[in-house]
Amino acid sequence: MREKETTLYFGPQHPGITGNMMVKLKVAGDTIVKAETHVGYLHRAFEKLMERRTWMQSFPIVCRICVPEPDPNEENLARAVEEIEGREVPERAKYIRVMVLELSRLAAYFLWMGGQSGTAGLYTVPQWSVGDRDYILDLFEELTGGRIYHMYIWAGGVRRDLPEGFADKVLKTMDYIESRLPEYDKLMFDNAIFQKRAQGIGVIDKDKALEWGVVGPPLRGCGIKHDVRKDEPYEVYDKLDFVVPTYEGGDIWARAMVRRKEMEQSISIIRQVIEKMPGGEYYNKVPTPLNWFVPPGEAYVKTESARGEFGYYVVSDGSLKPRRVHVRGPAYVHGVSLLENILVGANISDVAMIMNSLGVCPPEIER
Amino acid sequence: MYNDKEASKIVDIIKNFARKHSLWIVAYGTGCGAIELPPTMTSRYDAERFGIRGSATPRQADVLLITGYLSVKTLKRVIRTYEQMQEPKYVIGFGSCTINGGMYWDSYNTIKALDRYLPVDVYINGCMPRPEAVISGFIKLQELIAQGKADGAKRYQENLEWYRENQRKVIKNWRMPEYNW
Amino acid sequence: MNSIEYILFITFIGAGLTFIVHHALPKLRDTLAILVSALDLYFVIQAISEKSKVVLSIADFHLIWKTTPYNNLFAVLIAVLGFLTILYAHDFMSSKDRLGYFYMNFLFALGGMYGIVYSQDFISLFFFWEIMTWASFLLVIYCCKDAQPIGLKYFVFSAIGAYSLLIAIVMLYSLSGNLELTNLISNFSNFSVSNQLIVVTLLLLGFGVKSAIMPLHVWAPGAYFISPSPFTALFSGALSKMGIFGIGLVLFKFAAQSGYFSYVQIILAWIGGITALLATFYAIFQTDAKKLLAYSSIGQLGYIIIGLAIGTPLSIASALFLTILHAAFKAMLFMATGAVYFRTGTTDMNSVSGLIRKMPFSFITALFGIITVSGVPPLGGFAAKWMLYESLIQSRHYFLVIVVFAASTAAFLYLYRFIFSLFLGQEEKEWEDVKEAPLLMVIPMLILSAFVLVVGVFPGLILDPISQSMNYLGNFNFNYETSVLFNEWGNQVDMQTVVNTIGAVFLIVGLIITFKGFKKTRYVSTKDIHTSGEIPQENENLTYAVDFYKPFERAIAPILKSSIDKIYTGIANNLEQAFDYLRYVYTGNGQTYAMYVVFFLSLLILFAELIFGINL
Amino acid sequence: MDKDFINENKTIEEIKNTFHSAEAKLQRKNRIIVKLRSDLIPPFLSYAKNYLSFDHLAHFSCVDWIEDNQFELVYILYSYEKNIIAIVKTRIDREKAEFVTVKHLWRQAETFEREFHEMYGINFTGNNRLTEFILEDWDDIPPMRRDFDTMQYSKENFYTRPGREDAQDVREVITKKSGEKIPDFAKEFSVRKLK
Amino acid sequence: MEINWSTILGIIFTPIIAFIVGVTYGGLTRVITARVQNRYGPPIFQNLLDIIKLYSKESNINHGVMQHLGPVFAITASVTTLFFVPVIKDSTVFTNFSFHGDLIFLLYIMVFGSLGMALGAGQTGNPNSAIGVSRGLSQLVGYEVPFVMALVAIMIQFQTTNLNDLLAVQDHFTKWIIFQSPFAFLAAILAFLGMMGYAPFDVVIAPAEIASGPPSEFGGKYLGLMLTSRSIFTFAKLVLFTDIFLGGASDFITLLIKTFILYMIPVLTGIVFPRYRTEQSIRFFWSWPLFFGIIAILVVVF
Repeated sequence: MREKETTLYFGPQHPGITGNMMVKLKVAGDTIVKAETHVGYLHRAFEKLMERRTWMQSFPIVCRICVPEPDPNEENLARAVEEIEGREVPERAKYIRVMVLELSRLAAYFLWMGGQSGTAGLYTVPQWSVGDRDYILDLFEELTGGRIYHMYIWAGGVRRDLPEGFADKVLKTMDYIESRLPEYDKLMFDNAIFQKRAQGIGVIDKDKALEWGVVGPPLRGCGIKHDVRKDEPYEVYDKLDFVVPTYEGGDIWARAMVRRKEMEQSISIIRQVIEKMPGGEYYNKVPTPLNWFVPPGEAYVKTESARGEFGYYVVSDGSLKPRRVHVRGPAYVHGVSLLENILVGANISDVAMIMNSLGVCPPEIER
Repeated sequence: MYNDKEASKIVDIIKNFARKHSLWIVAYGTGCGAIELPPTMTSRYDAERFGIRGSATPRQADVLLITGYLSVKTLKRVIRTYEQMQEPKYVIGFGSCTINGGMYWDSYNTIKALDRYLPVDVYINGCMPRPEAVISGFIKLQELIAQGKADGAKRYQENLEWYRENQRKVIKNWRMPEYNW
Repeated sequence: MNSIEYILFITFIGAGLTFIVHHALPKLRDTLAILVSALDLYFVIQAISEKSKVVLSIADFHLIWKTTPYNNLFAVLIAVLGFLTILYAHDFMSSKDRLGYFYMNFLFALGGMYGIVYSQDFISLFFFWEIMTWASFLLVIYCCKDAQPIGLKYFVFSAIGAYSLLIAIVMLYSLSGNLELTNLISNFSNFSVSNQLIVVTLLLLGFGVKSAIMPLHVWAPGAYFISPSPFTALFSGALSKMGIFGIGLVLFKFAAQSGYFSYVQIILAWIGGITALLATFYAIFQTDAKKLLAYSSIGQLGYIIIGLAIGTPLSIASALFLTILHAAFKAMLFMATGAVYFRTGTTDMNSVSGLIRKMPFSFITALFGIITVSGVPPLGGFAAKWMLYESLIQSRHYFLVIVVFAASTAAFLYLYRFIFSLFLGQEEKEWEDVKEAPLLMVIPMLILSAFVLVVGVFPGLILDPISQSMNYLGNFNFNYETSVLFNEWGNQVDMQTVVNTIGAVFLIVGLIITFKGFKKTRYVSTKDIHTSGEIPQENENLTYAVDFYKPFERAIAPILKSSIDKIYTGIANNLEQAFDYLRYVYTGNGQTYAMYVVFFLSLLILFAELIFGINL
Repeated sequence: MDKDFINENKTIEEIKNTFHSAEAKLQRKNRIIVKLRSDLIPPFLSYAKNYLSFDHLAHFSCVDWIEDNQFELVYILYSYEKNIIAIVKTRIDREKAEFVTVKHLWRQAETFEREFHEMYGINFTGNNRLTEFILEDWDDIPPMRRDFDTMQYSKENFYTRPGREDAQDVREVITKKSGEKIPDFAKEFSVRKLK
Repeated sequence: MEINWSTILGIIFTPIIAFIVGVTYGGLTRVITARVQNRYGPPIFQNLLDIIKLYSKESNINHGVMQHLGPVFAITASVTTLFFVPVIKDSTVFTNFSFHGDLIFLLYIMVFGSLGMALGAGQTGNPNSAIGVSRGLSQLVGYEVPFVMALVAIMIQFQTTNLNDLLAVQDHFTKWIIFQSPFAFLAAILAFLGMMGYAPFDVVIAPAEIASGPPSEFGGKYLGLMLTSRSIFTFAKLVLFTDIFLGGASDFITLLIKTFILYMIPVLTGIVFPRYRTEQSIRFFWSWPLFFGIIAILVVVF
């Protein structure tokens, strides 16, 4: 028997989808009656593969879990290993890590900005913002050798020291990016039509946010001030001065504004880091990777990524290889159960925008 | 009177010139390599200079870009997408994982060699390839088109049996609509 | 005997005969009905050249039937449509029972209409009006039990119309002592202004009910929906035109003599405009094809009334042109819908889809129908719409033209919905075995399709009789050629050039696109569509049909919901309640009805005496 | 020292007072570990959510202890109010892997449970959505179980392009280098079964 | 209608010129958009290459006869529109049939193509196409109303419905209707934005929402024909607006300048605005443009 509602396949081959996933929509008119998230198109079995690889070999793997923003993954694994081992990290390495994390957050926000306005139909912003993001990628390239995947942060510190004159380049790039932000404001955030499209759509209220385990900018967009960097300061975030912006409303607009304000905070954090960065070693010696036994133990570590709290649960059984590395990205909740819930009653026009504003990133759902 | 053969040659030259300079990529980010497509398409590298642009559905597209590893689940959709495209159509394998599995060589869910399942015209290696590499891959494809060597679709048609056999071996539950030529 | 006598005689005798034949020789029944309608058609055409006149004197009253150009126009319309619908009914009704009842009432309705259009006095007009109403009422309740409340609604509204007609007739008689049309017309200017207004209002009310102008349209969607398709085609195409016939007569023969004519015009035109707009909006949100067409009918009659009310030569021409055209295209659409119903058993647009390859002729008919309704060139609808707009602009009805244009643009929505849902879209499994309708159903559809095409190219062919009947209605002259239309400012549209251009470009490009890469162009089923690479499951519905125009609904919600709709539904609800009370009154016993009628009549007479001081 | 962990210790006390069999200890700042019998998990979790204000299910993990023939389920709860993370652990039988759902407490648990059902073959009673989630048409044993050999599966099912033959098991290399001993359980799941 | 050499020349050359200009404008749009977006952009003739490539596609699929004929309907409408618009003022060759039709005819023939395309898209059975059509038709009702208001105001003001008469009125640039009847121009130009389908009114083909909507099943020669039609139609609409409001053009250079300026209005608007939702778009057309339309009519009446 034919169903009454029309089935619309939103993805995997769809210009509006973020990444490779599928939302099966049942629509009546252009209103969504039921949404079903289908993931697994990107499943590479990272967690299985890590059981077969040494601790050091796992670092290139974890960074591929989240493509737009790989550094929180490396940071998480590094800190988990350090916590289990009780390994100390030099102060300089901590500062460098914070700088890399904030740079990657900025890069991710630029990409998000492109996606958010691209799905709204404003195609000039993606062109600008992805272009501007490349300046940050250039910094990464100089620092780590890779544009996208850095494999830079590892247990015991970072892979290499800052190149000569790098700090100046970072500052210059920050100046440039800061000078660009007002233009984005004019084009996107102050744009009347964008506001019309974004306000009152995809609303998550406070209770719902807590009930469904929302994290990151969507949580702060409901007015709940929660940020891992403040709650449980890792690295040197407790020594830095920044605020956690929150907005009321819980709609796409609030989430967009939270991100927009966080971009300013990130720039300021990066400046502070460069200013305060001490000298000294950039890493503590670790054993030969091929002979690196991590004592038995477990650790749950979390990092604030651009999309929210990124948690790793790492178990070691004392052998060469991890017993279990379980990754919980923010999209794990946002992309499956929450998305299915808030899409009901939404308009077809807004599906892509809602997905984008929640920061749904399929590779971290299925890994 | 002009020679018919000559005329068809001129038509071929025009056709190939147009095909070469107008490559529409179907919007399908199959793997993590899709993250380098926005920089390629946007202001820094601006692939539109070469007539490369995205298209929403496979019916309108010329190029299927396999951006990285293919899980079995995706492979099924990719085959479907590829078969819905109109000839002439080209496949570009993007990243090491399409060539030999890359770092997922021992994963139970990803295929290791794309050209067993789809006719690949150009491979771009790297993990992941930089935008420059992507563009150079496209230029290579353009050269092949100009020479008339980008005949992936034809190979697929001729060796359909072989491709099907490989595809069926991987995709356990083959519930695909049959491809009528 | 002259032609008119033949027509009336044959039709009514034929009606009775079919009923008898149905019980004696069921096979002959359809043939007889077709024969009767064919003879009617012959004699109607005969009557045009014959200029026949029939006078029947009963006591003091003279019942007169006569041919005038205006009458002939409508008579031909009825005859052609009657013939085609009966032809269509042969196969359509073949599986139904109580066919004797059906054909008898069908022919009675036809006969009633002939009587109305030829009548030259109000007695016979009212008499045949009632025959027509009763016959159509019986056909409305023909199908099933569900039809009874709808039939009741129709009956009540018809009764309102009939009573207001009756009061007007009584008033006219008391004022002039005569009921012959020619006499009344010449005497009308002697009446007092208030009497003139009352008479005109009552007459317009009476005729307006049949042509379903808002707010008297309540009966129409249900009645059109529930009546069997062949009759629906006649109902909407010809029967509702009796109202237009009357309104035309009243406006130009009576009201035009009154000093308040311009006010009547304005009010009527705006009623027509609002009817057109609202009916269109309601049609957009229907889910049943027949209901959609019913609302569409109401809307189209709105245009006709605007055309009549404006009263410039071009507008009257457009109204009469649209009258004829509406008969054709609405019959086409109802017939196509009927063909779909005949094969699938439903007209629900949410469930039927993708019939184009199974029912190509019905599709072509529907396509021609919607192109004509929408007024897109090169089919006939364009000429009608063009004349209407030009006349509206030139008579300086600026805002009315906007309303009309908005309605006519919004009509695209429901027209597309209609053809998309039934014929285009996914070819679903449920309708795999559907075949094209039988030949006898297809032929009338194709004849009408050819007609709208020809009229589109040569509107002048129809404008000839129209201009004659307009000369009968008053001194209306306008400029036209066989294929060229002119407005009052002298601007023209040359339909022949238009059609040549469209045809040539269409043909050339069509051939090129067909033969370019002909071998490598292949047909794929509608299941092989872009579904984002996924393979749809069996039970998943890929047809987009439910709430088709949700965004539009949301956009006009503030307009529709906040103001008119609320009041309107309020009234409608109250009316429904009123009908519930009425149900107690209408017990179903014939004698009680008769008693009611007598009671009501005496009340009316009392009323007339007391209020208007009319001495009967 | 104790002053720093005042919140944590208080919570541990509360837990111990309510659930006497619970093994609760402090891991580090902001972290407490609670070990429980599997049948006490549902009441404990609802207690933790309703009375100890652990509003947020930050993580839900599963570890395959094949040596003990057990699965370890790890609920990681976070309290916005107290800023404490509680790692709640329990073990269930590996052969008859079944547990109860907690999706009525935290809506996102449904997704985790769907994943574990698919990846470990654990059946969560009460969760009616244990359908295909990540894999499609999977016919082998659940892949995240430690006895599933991904290398072998990959070799059997996928064509491998020549050129990877010299890929070596790291452990083999290390054993050669340092003469270190390999635990028995590890041998079993090595690339090439070491004798 | 008399057939003579100038008519035949007009019939042959007008569509060709329209196609070339339309395609070039399309390419130019892409270049200008690219420059705004900090890019170099494709060559100017990129759209032509795209169209040739689409025609040269070897395999084509259709879902039935209406999908086959849909683009033909579209191109018929564009070419017919073009033929009934005087391209060059007072030219014997390029006035074509403009004396045989008037503004109301043009209004209707312009819809003909959309209707044909809608039927073609409907035949494919793709739900995205149907959604696109439903959006497009809804929006059509939105922008046609202010557009008609503007036209009605002009028709009443100048007592004609024929374009040639309107051209004759605007014999000096101070008499251009844009100056004589500015409110009508405002209403019409806002409707024009919707007609051209650039952002914020590109709800019909919104790729991120409904995967390019009605054309989503069209590929190869069908898509090529659609793009050809769009190029011609763009030019026809531009010429129509130039004739109505900007006094037409008596030579090609003027025509190109005027049409290009007109064309840049929707293009540049499109670069800096995101897309409206369908109902927002309709409501927009029924707010300011409708208001301007009413003012325009009231100005004429009083």
